[in-house]
Amino acid sequence: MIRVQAEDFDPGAELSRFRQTTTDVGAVATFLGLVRGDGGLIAMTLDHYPGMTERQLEAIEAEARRRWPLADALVIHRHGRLLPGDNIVFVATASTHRQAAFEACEFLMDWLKTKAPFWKFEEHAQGGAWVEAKSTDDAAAARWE
Amino acid sequence: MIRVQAEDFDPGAELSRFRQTTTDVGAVATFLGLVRGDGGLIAMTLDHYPGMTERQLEAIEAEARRRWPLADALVIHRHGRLLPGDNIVFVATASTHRQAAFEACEFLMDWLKTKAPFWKFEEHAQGGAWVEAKSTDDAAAARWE
Amino acid sequence: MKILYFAWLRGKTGVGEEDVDPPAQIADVRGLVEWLKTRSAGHADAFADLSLVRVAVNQDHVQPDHALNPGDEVAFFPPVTGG
Amino acid sequence: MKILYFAWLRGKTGVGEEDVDPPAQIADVRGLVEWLKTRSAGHADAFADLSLVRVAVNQDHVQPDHALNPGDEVAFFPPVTGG
Repeated sequence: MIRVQAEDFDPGAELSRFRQTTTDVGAVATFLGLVRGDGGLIAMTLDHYPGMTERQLEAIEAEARRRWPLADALVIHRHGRLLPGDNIVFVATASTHRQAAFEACEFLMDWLKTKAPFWKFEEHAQGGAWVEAKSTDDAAAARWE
Repeated sequence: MIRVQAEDFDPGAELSRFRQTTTDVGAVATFLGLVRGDGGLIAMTLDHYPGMTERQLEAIEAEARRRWPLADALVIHRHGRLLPGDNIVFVATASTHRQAAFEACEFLMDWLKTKAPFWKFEEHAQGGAWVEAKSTDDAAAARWE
Repeated sequence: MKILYFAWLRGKTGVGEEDVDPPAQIADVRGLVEWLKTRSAGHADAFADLSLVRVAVNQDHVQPDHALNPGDEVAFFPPVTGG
Repeated sequence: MKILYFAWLRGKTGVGEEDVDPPAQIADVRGLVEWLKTRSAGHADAFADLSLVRVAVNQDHVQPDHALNPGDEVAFFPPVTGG
Protein backbone atom coordinates (compact mmCIF):
# COMPACT_ATOMS: atom_id res chain seq x y z
CA MET A 1 0.00 0.00 0.00
CA ILE A 2 1.17 3.46 -0.96
CA ARG A 3 0.36 6.78 0.67
CA VAL A 4 1.72 10.19 -0.35
CA GLN A 5 0.55 12.87 2.02
CA ALA A 6 1.34 16.26 3.53
CA GLU A 7 0.01 15.23 6.96
CA ASP A 8 2.19 13.64 9.59
CA PHE A 9 1.87 9.93 10.41
CA ASP A 10 2.49 7.91 13.57
CA PRO A 11 5.17 5.25 12.89
CA GLY A 12 4.23 3.20 15.95
CA ALA A 13 0.54 3.16 15.04
CA GLU A 14 1.44 2.27 11.44
CA LEU A 15 3.59 -0.65 12.59
CA SER A 16 0.84 -1.89 14.91
CA ARG A 17 -1.72 -1.76 12.09
CA PHE A 18 0.69 -3.37 9.62
CA ARG A 19 1.50 -6.17 12.04
CA GLN A 20 -2.18 -6.87 12.69
CA THR A 21 -3.29 -7.02 9.06
CA THR A 22 -0.40 -9.32 8.16
CA THR A 23 -1.04 -12.91 9.16
CA ASP A 24 1.30 -15.89 9.33
CA VAL A 25 4.53 -14.09 8.51
CA GLY A 26 7.76 -14.55 10.42
CA ALA A 27 9.42 -11.23 9.71
CA VAL A 28 8.48 -7.56 9.58
CA ALA A 29 11.15 -5.01 8.69
CA THR A 30 10.53 -1.27 8.85
CA PHE A 31 12.42 1.88 8.05
CA LEU A 32 11.61 5.37 9.26
CA GLY A 33 13.30 8.39 7.69
CA LEU A 34 13.42 11.65 9.66
CA VAL A 35 14.51 15.21 8.91
CA ARG A 36 17.97 15.83 10.36
CA GLY A 37 18.88 19.25 11.72
CA ASP A 38 22.48 18.90 10.48
CA GLY A 39 24.36 22.03 9.54
CA GLY A 40 21.75 24.44 10.85
CA LEU A 41 18.90 23.22 8.68
CA ILE A 42 15.78 25.24 9.47
CA ALA A 43 13.34 23.35 7.26
CA MET A 44 13.13 21.28 4.12
CA THR A 45 10.34 21.28 1.60
CA LEU A 46 9.64 18.24 -0.55
CA ASP A 47 8.13 19.14 -3.91
CA HIS A 48 6.47 16.29 -5.74
CA TYR A 49 4.54 15.52 -8.91
CA PRO A 50 1.01 14.61 -7.82
CA GLY A 51 -0.17 11.59 -9.74
CA MET A 52 3.21 10.58 -11.11
CA THR A 53 4.64 10.23 -7.60
CA GLU A 54 1.88 7.81 -6.59
CA ARG A 55 2.28 5.88 -9.84
CA GLN A 56 6.03 5.55 -9.36
CA LEU A 57 5.66 4.47 -5.75
CA GLU A 58 3.10 1.86 -6.79
CA ALA A 59 5.50 0.63 -9.47
CA ILE A 60 8.31 0.43 -6.91
CA GLU A 61 6.14 -1.53 -4.49
CA ALA A 62 5.07 -3.90 -7.30
CA GLU A 63 8.71 -4.42 -8.26
CA ALA A 64 9.60 -5.27 -4.65
CA ARG A 65 6.75 -7.78 -4.52
CA ARG A 66 7.97 -9.28 -7.79
CA ARG A 67 11.52 -9.71 -6.47
CA TRP A 68 10.76 -10.97 -2.97
CA PRO A 69 7.97 -13.14 -1.55
CA LEU A 70 6.25 -10.40 0.45
CA ALA A 71 3.06 -10.98 2.37
CA ASP A 72 2.57 -7.21 2.56
CA ALA A 73 4.33 -3.90 1.95
CA LEU A 74 3.60 -0.34 3.03
CA VAL A 75 5.15 2.94 1.88
CA ILE A 76 4.15 6.29 3.37
CA HIS A 77 5.92 9.38 2.03
CA ARG A 78 5.26 12.97 3.04
CA HIS A 79 5.58 16.10 0.92
CA GLY A 80 5.51 19.79 1.80
CA ARG A 81 7.49 21.75 4.37
CA LEU A 82 9.07 19.64 7.13
CA LEU A 83 11.09 20.60 10.20
CA PRO A 84 14.04 18.84 11.84
CA GLY A 85 12.80 15.76 13.68
CA ASP A 86 9.72 15.39 11.46
CA ASN A 87 8.84 12.05 9.90
CA ILE A 88 9.49 11.89 6.13
CA VAL A 89 9.07 8.31 5.03
CA PHE A 90 8.01 4.98 6.49
CA VAL A 91 8.46 1.62 4.79
CA ALA A 92 7.30 -1.72 6.16
CA THR A 93 7.71 -5.17 4.60
CA ALA A 94 6.42 -8.53 5.78
CA SER A 95 7.68 -11.90 4.65
CA THR A 96 8.16 -15.45 5.84
CA HIS A 97 11.88 -14.96 6.39
CA ARG A 98 13.94 -12.07 7.66
CA GLN A 99 16.29 -11.86 4.69
CA ALA A 100 13.44 -11.13 2.26
CA ALA A 101 11.87 -8.58 4.59
CA PHE A 102 15.17 -6.75 5.12
CA GLU A 103 16.21 -6.82 1.46
CA ALA A 104 12.84 -5.60 0.20
CA CYS A 105 12.79 -2.80 2.79
CA GLU A 106 16.27 -1.62 1.77
CA PHE A 107 15.38 -1.93 -1.90
CA LEU A 108 12.30 0.24 -1.44
CA MET A 109 14.29 2.89 0.42
CA ASP A 110 17.07 2.92 -2.20
CA TRP A 111 14.52 3.41 -4.95
CA LEU A 112 12.55 6.03 -3.03
CA LYS A 113 15.74 8.02 -2.56
CA THR A 114 16.67 7.91 -6.24
CA LYS A 115 13.65 7.26 -8.45
CA ALA A 116 10.62 8.78 -6.75
CA PRO A 117 9.64 12.23 -8.06
CA PHE A 118 10.52 14.27 -4.98
CA TRP A 119 12.68 17.39 -4.95
CA LYS A 120 14.18 18.78 -1.81
CA PHE A 121 14.47 22.48 -0.96
CA GLU A 122 16.55 23.24 2.13
CA GLU A 123 16.29 26.39 4.23
CA HIS A 124 19.25 27.62 6.23
CA ALA A 125 19.81 30.93 8.01
CA GLN A 126 21.67 32.11 4.87
CA GLY A 127 18.71 31.30 2.64
CA GLY A 128 17.23 28.40 0.71
CA ALA A 129 18.41 26.20 -2.14
CA TRP A 130 17.27 23.18 -4.11
CA VAL A 131 19.35 20.11 -3.30
CA GLU A 132 21.32 18.60 -6.17
CA ALA A 133 21.12 14.86 -6.87
CA LYS A 134 23.70 12.85 -4.94
CA SER A 135 25.81 10.31 -6.74
CA THR A 136 25.91 8.06 -3.64
CA ASP A 137 22.15 7.58 -3.85
CA ASP A 138 22.46 6.75 -7.53
CA ALA A 139 25.12 4.20 -6.65
CA ALA A 140 22.84 2.70 -3.99
CA ALA A 141 20.08 2.33 -6.58
CA ALA A 142 22.46 0.99 -9.23
CA ARG A 143 22.98 -2.04 -7.00
CA TRP A 144 19.50 -3.12 -8.05
CA GLU A 145 19.71 -2.47 -11.78
CA MET B 1 19.02 -1.32 25.60
CA ILE B 2 18.39 -5.02 26.16
CA ARG B 3 15.28 -6.73 27.49
CA VAL B 4 14.77 -10.49 27.88
CA GLN B 5 11.27 -11.25 29.06
CA ALA B 6 8.48 -13.82 29.09
CA GLU B 7 5.79 -11.12 28.73
CA ASP B 8 4.55 -9.93 25.37
CA PHE B 9 5.54 -6.49 24.06
CA ASP B 10 3.81 -4.02 21.74
CA PRO B 11 6.02 -3.39 18.68
CA GLY B 12 4.19 -0.19 17.74
CA ALA B 13 4.49 1.26 21.23
CA GLU B 14 8.16 0.25 21.33
CA LEU B 15 8.84 2.01 18.02
CA SER B 16 7.01 5.14 19.20
CA ARG B 17 9.05 5.23 22.41
CA PHE B 18 12.31 4.51 20.58
CA ARG B 19 11.61 7.25 18.04
CA GLN B 20 10.86 9.78 20.79
CA THR B 21 13.94 9.14 22.91
CA THR B 22 16.22 9.29 19.87
CA THR B 23 16.94 12.86 18.80
CA ASP B 24 18.51 14.22 15.65
CA VAL B 25 18.83 10.97 13.75
CA GLY B 26 17.84 10.50 10.14
CA ALA B 27 17.15 6.79 10.13
CA VAL B 28 15.41 4.22 12.30
CA ALA B 29 15.37 0.59 11.18
CA THR B 30 13.37 -2.08 13.01
CA PHE B 31 12.85 -5.79 12.76
CA LEU B 32 10.04 -7.80 14.32
CA GLY B 33 10.24 -11.58 14.44
CA LEU B 34 7.02 -13.56 14.86
CA VAL B 35 6.16 -17.22 15.45
CA ARG B 36 5.09 -18.81 12.16
CA GLY B 37 2.43 -21.52 12.12
CA ASP B 38 4.19 -23.38 9.28
CA GLY B 39 3.81 -27.12 9.09
CA GLY B 40 1.17 -27.38 11.78
CA LEU B 41 3.24 -25.82 14.56
CA ILE B 42 1.15 -25.70 17.73
CA ALA B 43 3.62 -23.84 19.93
CA MET B 44 7.29 -23.19 20.40
CA THR B 45 9.10 -22.78 23.67
CA LEU B 46 12.29 -20.78 23.94
CA ASP B 47 14.59 -21.99 26.68
CA HIS B 48 17.30 -19.55 27.72
CA TYR B 49 20.13 -19.17 30.20
CA PRO B 50 19.11 -16.38 32.59
CA GLY B 51 22.04 -14.10 33.19
CA MET B 52 24.19 -15.36 30.32
CA THR B 53 21.49 -14.49 27.78
CA GLU B 54 21.36 -10.88 28.97
CA ARG B 55 25.16 -10.67 29.01
CA GLN B 56 25.41 -12.00 25.46
CA LEU B 57 22.73 -9.65 24.19
CA GLU B 58 24.49 -6.72 25.83
CA ALA B 59 27.76 -7.82 24.20
CA ILE B 60 26.03 -8.06 20.83
CA GLU B 61 24.53 -4.60 21.20
CA ALA B 62 27.93 -3.18 22.23
CA GLU B 63 29.53 -4.80 19.18
CA ALA B 64 26.90 -3.25 16.89
CA ARG B 65 27.57 0.18 18.43
CA ARG B 66 31.29 -0.36 17.91
CA ARG B 67 30.85 -1.22 14.23
CA TRP B 68 28.26 1.41 13.29
CA PRO B 69 27.65 4.97 14.48
CA LEU B 70 24.39 4.29 16.29
CA ALA B 71 22.52 6.94 18.22
CA ASP B 72 20.53 4.20 19.93
CA ALA B 73 19.75 0.49 19.78
CA LEU B 74 17.04 -1.65 21.34
CA VAL B 75 16.72 -5.45 21.55
CA ILE B 76 13.70 -7.15 23.12
CA HIS B 77 13.66 -10.95 23.14
CA ARG B 78 11.02 -13.18 24.65
CA HIS B 79 11.43 -16.61 26.21
CA GLY B 80 8.93 -19.24 27.30
CA ARG B 81 6.06 -20.83 25.40
CA LEU B 82 4.87 -18.89 22.35
CA LEU B 83 2.02 -19.51 19.91
CA PRO B 84 1.84 -18.90 16.14
CA GLY B 85 1.48 -15.16 15.52
CA ASP B 86 3.17 -14.20 18.81
CA ASN B 87 5.97 -11.65 18.91
CA ILE B 88 9.41 -13.17 19.55
CA VAL B 89 12.00 -10.48 19.01
CA PHE B 90 12.14 -6.76 18.23
CA VAL B 91 15.27 -4.90 17.21
CA ALA B 92 15.48 -1.15 16.56
CA THR B 93 18.51 0.86 15.50
CA ALA B 94 18.88 4.62 15.02
CA SER B 95 21.63 6.35 13.09
CA THR B 96 22.32 9.40 10.99
CA HIS B 97 22.15 7.47 7.74
CA ARG B 98 19.96 4.63 6.57
CA GLN B 99 22.80 2.29 5.59
CA ALA B 100 24.17 2.16 9.15
CA ALA B 101 20.70 1.68 10.66
CA PHE B 102 19.86 -1.17 8.25
CA GLU B 103 23.22 -2.92 8.54
CA ALA B 104 23.28 -2.76 12.34
CA CYS B 105 19.70 -4.07 12.53
CA GLU B 106 20.52 -7.02 10.25
CA PHE B 107 23.74 -7.67 12.13
CA LEU B 108 21.90 -7.81 15.45
CA MET B 109 19.31 -10.21 14.05
CA ASP B 110 21.96 -12.48 12.51
CA TRP B 111 23.76 -12.67 15.83
CA LEU B 112 20.59 -13.18 17.84
CA LYS B 113 19.71 -16.12 15.61
CA THR B 114 23.10 -17.79 16.02
CA LYS B 115 24.89 -16.61 19.17
CA ALA B 116 22.27 -15.81 21.77
CA PRO B 117 21.67 -18.60 24.29
CA PHE B 118 18.15 -19.56 23.22
CA TRP B 119 16.98 -23.08 22.45
CA LYS B 120 13.79 -23.77 20.58
CA PHE B 121 11.37 -26.60 21.36
CA GLU B 122 8.61 -27.10 18.80
CA GLU B 123 5.27 -28.76 19.45
CA HIS B 124 3.35 -30.43 16.64
CA ALA B 125 0.33 -32.73 16.73
CA GLN B 126 2.76 -35.67 16.59
CA GLY B 127 4.69 -34.43 19.63
CA GLY B 128 7.51 -32.08 20.54
CA ALA B 129 11.20 -31.88 19.66
CA TRP B 130 14.17 -29.62 20.22
CA VAL B 131 15.22 -27.82 17.05
CA GLU B 132 18.71 -28.56 15.75
CA ALA B 133 21.04 -25.69 14.84
CA LYS B 134 20.66 -24.61 11.22
CA SER B 135 23.72 -24.18 9.07
CA THR B 136 22.08 -21.31 7.15
CA ASP B 137 21.93 -19.24 10.32
CA ASP B 138 25.59 -20.03 10.99
CA ALA B 139 26.39 -18.93 7.46
CA ALA B 140 24.46 -15.69 8.00
CA ALA B 141 26.49 -15.02 11.15
CA ALA B 142 29.76 -16.02 9.50
CA ARG B 143 29.35 -12.99 7.22
CA TRP B 144 30.29 -10.88 10.24
CA GLU B 145 33.24 -12.86 11.57
CA MET C 1 -0.79 20.70 -24.24
CA LYS C 2 -0.27 20.92 -20.47
CA ILE C 3 3.26 21.77 -19.30
CA LEU C 4 4.34 21.26 -15.67
CA TYR C 5 7.50 22.55 -13.97
CA PHE C 6 8.89 21.30 -10.68
CA ALA C 7 11.56 22.43 -8.21
CA TRP C 8 13.86 25.15 -9.57
CA LEU C 9 12.39 24.91 -13.07
CA ARG C 10 9.19 26.34 -11.62
CA GLY C 11 11.20 29.10 -9.94
CA LYS C 12 12.95 30.03 -13.18
CA THR C 13 9.95 29.89 -15.50
CA GLY C 14 7.78 31.58 -12.89
CA VAL C 15 4.95 29.10 -13.43
CA GLY C 16 4.11 25.65 -12.07
CA GLU C 17 1.73 24.80 -14.87
CA GLU C 18 0.78 26.30 -18.20
CA ASP C 19 -1.37 25.35 -21.16
CA VAL C 20 0.41 25.89 -24.46
CA ASP C 21 -0.44 25.39 -28.10
CA PRO C 22 2.86 24.76 -29.87
CA PRO C 23 3.05 25.02 -33.69
CA ALA C 24 2.22 21.84 -35.59
CA GLN C 25 5.80 21.29 -36.80
CA ILE C 26 6.95 20.61 -33.23
CA ALA C 27 7.15 16.84 -33.19
CA ASP C 28 9.16 15.85 -30.13
CA VAL C 29 10.32 16.92 -26.66
CA ARG C 30 13.51 18.46 -28.01
CA GLY C 31 11.52 20.69 -30.36
CA LEU C 32 9.09 21.62 -27.62
CA VAL C 33 11.93 22.71 -25.34
CA GLU C 34 13.40 24.97 -28.05
CA TRP C 35 9.99 26.52 -28.58
CA LEU C 36 9.33 26.94 -24.83
CA LYS C 37 12.67 28.79 -24.49
CA THR C 38 11.23 31.57 -26.65
CA ARG C 39 8.34 32.22 -24.23
CA SER C 40 10.32 34.26 -21.69
CA ALA C 41 13.80 34.99 -20.40
CA GLY C 42 12.90 32.78 -17.42
CA HIS C 43 12.04 29.88 -19.71
CA ALA C 44 15.30 30.33 -21.59
CA ASP C 45 17.16 30.31 -18.28
CA ALA C 46 15.34 27.18 -17.03
CA PHE C 47 16.39 25.25 -20.15
CA ALA C 48 19.90 26.71 -20.44
CA ASP C 49 21.59 23.49 -19.31
CA LEU C 50 19.55 20.51 -20.47
CA SER C 51 21.84 18.04 -18.71
CA LEU C 52 20.06 19.18 -15.52
CA VAL C 53 16.56 18.67 -16.89
CA ARG C 54 14.49 15.49 -16.90
CA VAL C 55 11.22 15.02 -18.79
CA ALA C 56 8.08 12.97 -18.28
CA VAL C 57 5.27 12.69 -20.81
CA ASN C 58 1.96 11.54 -19.40
CA GLN C 59 3.84 10.71 -16.18
CA ASP C 60 6.38 8.42 -17.79
CA HIS C 61 10.06 9.29 -18.02
CA VAL C 62 11.04 9.91 -21.67
CA GLN C 63 14.06 10.89 -23.72
CA PRO C 64 14.35 14.14 -25.76
CA ASP C 65 13.39 12.38 -29.01
CA HIS C 66 10.05 11.25 -27.58
CA ALA C 67 7.20 12.11 -30.03
CA LEU C 68 4.45 14.40 -28.74
CA ASN C 69 0.69 14.49 -29.22
CA PRO C 70 -1.57 17.52 -28.67
CA GLY C 71 -3.23 16.22 -25.49
CA ASP C 72 0.02 15.25 -23.74
CA GLU C 73 0.98 16.29 -20.22
CA VAL C 74 4.67 17.22 -20.34
CA ALA C 75 6.59 17.72 -17.09
CA PHE C 76 10.08 19.18 -16.65
CA PHE C 77 12.08 18.70 -13.49
CA PRO C 78 15.64 18.28 -12.21
CA PRO C 79 17.03 14.87 -11.24
CA VAL C 80 15.06 13.72 -8.19
CA THR C 81 16.61 14.25 -4.77
CA GLY C 82 14.52 11.87 -2.70
CA GLY C 83 13.12 12.20 0.76
CA MET D 1 30.24 -26.36 41.90
CA LYS D 2 26.95 -25.42 40.24
CA ILE D 3 26.02 -27.32 37.08
CA LEU D 4 23.27 -26.12 34.72
CA TYR D 5 21.64 -28.03 31.88
CA PHE D 6 19.57 -26.51 29.10
CA ALA D 7 17.28 -27.80 26.35
CA TRP D 8 17.48 -31.57 25.76
CA LEU D 9 20.45 -31.94 28.15
CA ARG D 10 18.03 -31.05 30.96
CA GLY D 11 15.58 -33.62 29.64
CA LYS D 12 18.21 -36.36 29.53
CA THR D 13 19.86 -35.68 32.89
CA GLY D 14 16.47 -35.07 34.49
CA VAL D 15 17.71 -31.94 36.26
CA GLY D 16 18.01 -28.28 35.30
CA GLU D 17 20.52 -27.46 37.99
CA GLU D 18 22.56 -29.42 40.50
CA ASP D 19 25.27 -28.70 43.03
CA VAL D 20 28.14 -31.17 42.80
CA ASP D 21 31.43 -31.67 44.58
CA PRO D 22 33.75 -33.39 42.10
CA PRO D 23 36.97 -35.02 43.32
CA ALA D 24 40.00 -32.75 43.56
CA GLN D 25 41.84 -34.42 40.66
CA ILE D 26 39.23 -33.15 38.19
CA ALA D 27 40.98 -30.20 36.66
CA ASP D 28 39.10 -29.24 33.52
CA VAL D 29 35.76 -29.39 31.72
CA ARG D 30 36.65 -32.65 29.96
CA GLY D 31 37.37 -34.33 33.27
CA LEU D 32 34.18 -32.94 34.79
CA VAL D 33 32.10 -34.36 31.95
CA GLU D 34 33.62 -37.84 32.37
CA TRP D 35 32.85 -37.68 36.09
CA LEU D 36 29.28 -36.37 35.53
CA LYS D 37 28.59 -39.30 33.17
CA THR D 38 28.95 -41.65 36.17
CA ARG D 39 26.12 -39.94 38.07
CA SER D 40 23.23 -41.62 36.22
CA ALA D 41 22.28 -43.35 33.00
CA GLY D 42 20.60 -40.09 31.97
CA HIS D 43 23.83 -38.15 32.49
CA ALA D 44 25.73 -40.73 30.44
CA ASP D 45 23.13 -40.41 27.68
CA ALA D 46 23.27 -36.59 27.74
CA PHE D 47 27.03 -36.62 27.20
CA ALA D 48 27.12 -39.57 24.77
CA ASP D 49 27.89 -37.35 21.74
CA LEU D 50 30.00 -34.41 22.86
CA SER D 51 29.96 -32.86 19.38
CA LEU D 52 26.39 -31.78 20.26
CA VAL D 53 27.32 -30.21 23.59
CA ARG D 54 28.52 -26.68 24.25
CA VAL D 55 29.92 -25.45 27.57
CA ALA D 56 30.01 -22.14 29.41
CA VAL D 57 31.92 -21.51 32.61
CA ASN D 58 30.75 -18.52 34.60
CA GLN D 59 28.61 -17.58 31.58
CA ASP D 60 31.48 -17.49 29.10
CA HIS D 61 31.80 -20.01 26.28
CA VAL D 62 34.81 -22.28 26.87
CA GLN D 63 36.59 -25.25 25.30
CA PRO D 64 36.85 -28.74 26.90
CA ASP D 65 40.37 -28.02 28.20
CA HIS D 66 39.19 -25.02 30.25
CA ALA D 67 40.48 -25.26 33.84
CA LEU D 68 37.90 -25.34 36.63
CA ASN D 69 37.72 -23.81 40.08
CA PRO D 70 35.48 -25.02 42.95
CA GLY D 71 33.09 -22.04 42.86
CA ASP D 72 32.50 -22.15 39.09
CA GLU D 73 29.09 -22.16 37.44
CA VAL D 74 29.28 -24.69 34.60
CA ALA D 75 26.50 -24.83 32.00
CA PHE D 76 25.95 -27.50 29.34
CA PHE D 77 23.69 -26.91 26.34
CA PRO D 78 23.29 -27.80 22.65
CA PRO D 79 24.26 -25.34 19.89
CA VAL D 80 21.86 -22.42 20.17
CA THR D 81 18.86 -22.33 17.83
CA GLY D 82 17.87 -18.70 18.13
CA GLY D 83 14.48 -17.06 18.32
